Amino acid sequence: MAIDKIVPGVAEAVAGIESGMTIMISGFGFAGVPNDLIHGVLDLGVTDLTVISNNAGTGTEGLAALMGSGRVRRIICSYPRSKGSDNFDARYAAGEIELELVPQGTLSERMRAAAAGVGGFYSPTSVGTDLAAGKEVRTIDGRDYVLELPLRADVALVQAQKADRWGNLVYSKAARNFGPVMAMAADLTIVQAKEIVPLGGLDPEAIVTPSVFVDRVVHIDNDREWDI
Amino acid sequence: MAIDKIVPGVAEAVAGIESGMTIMISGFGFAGVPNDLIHGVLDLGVTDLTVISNNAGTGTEGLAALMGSGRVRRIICSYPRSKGSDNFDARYAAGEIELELVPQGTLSERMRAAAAGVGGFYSPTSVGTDLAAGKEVRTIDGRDYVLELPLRADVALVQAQKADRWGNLVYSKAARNFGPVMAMAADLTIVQAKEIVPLGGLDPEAIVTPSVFVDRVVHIDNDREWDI
Amino acid sequence: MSATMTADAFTRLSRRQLAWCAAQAIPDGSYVNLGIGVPTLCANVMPADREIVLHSENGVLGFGPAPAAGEEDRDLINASKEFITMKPGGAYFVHTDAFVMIRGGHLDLALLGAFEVSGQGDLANWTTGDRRFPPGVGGAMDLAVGAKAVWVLTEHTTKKGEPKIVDTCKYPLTAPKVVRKIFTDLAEIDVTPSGLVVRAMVEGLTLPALQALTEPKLTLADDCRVLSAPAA
Amino acid sequence: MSATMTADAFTRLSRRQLAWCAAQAIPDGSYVNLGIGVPTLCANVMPADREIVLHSENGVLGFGPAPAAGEEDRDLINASKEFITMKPGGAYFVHTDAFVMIRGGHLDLALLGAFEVSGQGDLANWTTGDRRFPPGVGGAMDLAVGAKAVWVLTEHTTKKGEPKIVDTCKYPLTAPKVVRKIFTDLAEIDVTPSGLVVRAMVEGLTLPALQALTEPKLTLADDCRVLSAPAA
Repeated sequence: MAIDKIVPGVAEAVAGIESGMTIMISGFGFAGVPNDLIHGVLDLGVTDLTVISNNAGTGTEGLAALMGSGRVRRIICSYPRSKGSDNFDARYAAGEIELELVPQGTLSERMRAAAAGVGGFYSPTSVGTDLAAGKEVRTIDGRDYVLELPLRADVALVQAQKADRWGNLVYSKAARNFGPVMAMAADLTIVQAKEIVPLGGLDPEAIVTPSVFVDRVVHIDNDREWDI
Repeated sequence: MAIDKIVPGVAEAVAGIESGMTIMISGFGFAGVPNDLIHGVLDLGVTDLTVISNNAGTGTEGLAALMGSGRVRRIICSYPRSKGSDNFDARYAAGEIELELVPQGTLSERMRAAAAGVGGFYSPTSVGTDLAAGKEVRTIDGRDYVLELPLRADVALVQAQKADRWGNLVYSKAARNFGPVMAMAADLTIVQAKEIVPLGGLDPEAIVTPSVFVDRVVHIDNDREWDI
Repeated sequence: MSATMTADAFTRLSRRQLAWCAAQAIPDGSYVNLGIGVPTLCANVMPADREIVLHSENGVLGFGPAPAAGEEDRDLINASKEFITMKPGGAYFVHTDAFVMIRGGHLDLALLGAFEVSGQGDLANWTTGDRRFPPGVGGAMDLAVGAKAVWVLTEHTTKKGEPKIVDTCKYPLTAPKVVRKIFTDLAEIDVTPSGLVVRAMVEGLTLPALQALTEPKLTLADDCRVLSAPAA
Repeated sequence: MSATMTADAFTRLSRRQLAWCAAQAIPDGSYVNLGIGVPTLCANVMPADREIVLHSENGVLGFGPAPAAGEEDRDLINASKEFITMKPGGAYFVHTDAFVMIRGGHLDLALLGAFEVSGQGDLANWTTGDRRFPPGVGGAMDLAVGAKAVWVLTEHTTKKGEPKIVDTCKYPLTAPKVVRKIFTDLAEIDVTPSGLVVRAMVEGLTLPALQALTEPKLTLADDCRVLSAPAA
């Protein structure tokens, strides 16, 4: 029997996502955001979500729609505020959303730790700042570090350029960003890919996310211009 | 002025390597070993070296020649003994070489920690075994881990398939192995590449080692069959 | 009762047959690491009607059997440094990522060799402690703690006929309590919370005869099968 | 003495001119991260006779200036989410590797914006502490501790005319003691163990006038230059 991770539509892709879950969402600014999957999650009606993403969305759709929906209890990110992040800004000002601000490198390194089975790591970033408050500080070889813990998720929503039926992925330019590390760090990795290629259609030297990290792939080839 | 990391020959590539240095050498078994650079180091006559490599060499040339030379004080590796590792085996039996045996995943993860500025990390590997002797054990989220420290080197010798003048690299199949992580973890990264391509000749989506990690590249296109 | 006394009543599997038996037990769609030794032989005897994705710690996923003579590529080898081939859908990656897959719990199964396995699933396969020979741990400790399940593939006894399945490992451990299943040249044995359960034995072998070659107490599964494989 | 008193004697650089001055000071062959704000403008005004490799924390190395109108690619942006182009020799990689480069000390230089810089090189650029606005740290803390050198590019004073170069930062720190050089719309200033040294000032500006806009004591370099840039 053949391995086939391709599902027919967004509904099948996001099936099983439940209220209370922690969801990683790929993207940096407007590049690489899995907008169709995000709206699939909104359509599910689940609430009390924790979202892990670099930004908090701009405009009215995608991540911003999720932030404005009242379904997100908490966001873990490095840079929530941008021109157009009104949905998040309003929820934050009203005290309706919890923010865990994490330095950007720490954010992806914590994801990688979860992906790699690492129990924690000592980071030089944020030492001596408010973001190190309450964290263990340790001097190693003459330099101070803070202890950072793994950041995992129940689900990762990832946008990719091409995928095959095993779930091998390649990305497009700077839209790669957090996709590969989020794909590794979640229990269930769901991908929207602009193109599906036959098995063997991706160069094995150039595959960025090997299939072992991917659970479901949905083909989304529309070129809708999202308000993000 | 143009960035040009390409040097004319092996002698220029290994210039400046000194006695007492720690040297990473890429390769797994006979795949991806920078044999020409190793012999360049032998020709330098430097001694008291610490070598970090997955294996300890087989046959009479390359890593095995280095092991047999008496110039290596210490080797840090995961799997020194193989069919044909006579040079190492003899030095080891005679107590003439110090061995630090490191689990293979810990070996590359420690290199990556050095490359990433991580001060240390908690690993699940080797807990409850002799290889964890003397190491800090810590329980995080109900699981036991040992503290592992970064592994850096003064020099990395790396074999690659293609390079450009900035030092961008791609590899060939399983000859990739430790090359990319060693290239990141050493102060001076020296590469022998089978092919030099013009700048822009490598697909930016498929570059494995971005140029920032590479210091020198030498073109070695001979197809000599090494006794390794 | 000694090994010699029962030697005529049954035939041990060859290494290739042992690998075949283990390979047939791997669920369809699994991601599986093949360790050094007997496990790497499995790549040559995988069931044709399943897609099983093979992983090697030197940075290869989705590899196939050994190449035909003359088709070897020196850049394409497995963890045992044997030549392999690549299947469509396979990928190459840096060694570090190979171990993200291993330690991070992304592989369904690791097949490993063993010097000794205990009745509790303790594994010893990296050193005999003999100072005359360098030890070699390779990826064994990472695989033992990182894969979702660990099966051991090994001869049932040492060359001297002594049990390799023991009450307590006398060699230094690779990892405690990790082995779930043992394939030997005589039997398929599950390591369960209530002890070792024999799921299959080679034709002609009896439980007492197998027990004589095994230290921990064995229990016969109700549906114990005959362990057999095509002639190599 | 106030900012207003000296306002007629000199002309402040535009943001683009400020970026130009900093860009001309980058050594040939450097690997340089351009932070959010004024620093990202540098990509458009790099010296044509040098090869300088630009890094962006979203996984891009070797990028070039903004594209011509109509040539924008929504998958190709910098840390400020502005459109960029790619140069031959550039590479894309996962975000994690972008930060291996940053934290691991592989970048020669990071150009960062600032709310405040202290005379000791303390940097504050991630939050004003005002609870009405969400803070945003981005990659600033990683860059501040990871790059081999940090230069700050900022207006010399706030919109209200208050010094941004201060004795002690009142905003929460991004990192202590990391800034080596400050480019403002008025001057180029080195942060040295013996204090702030003015390397260049805009035409018509005097040290007393600059000091009036700066909290820590300034010293004039013996070879202090005129800071000037082509009209934007």
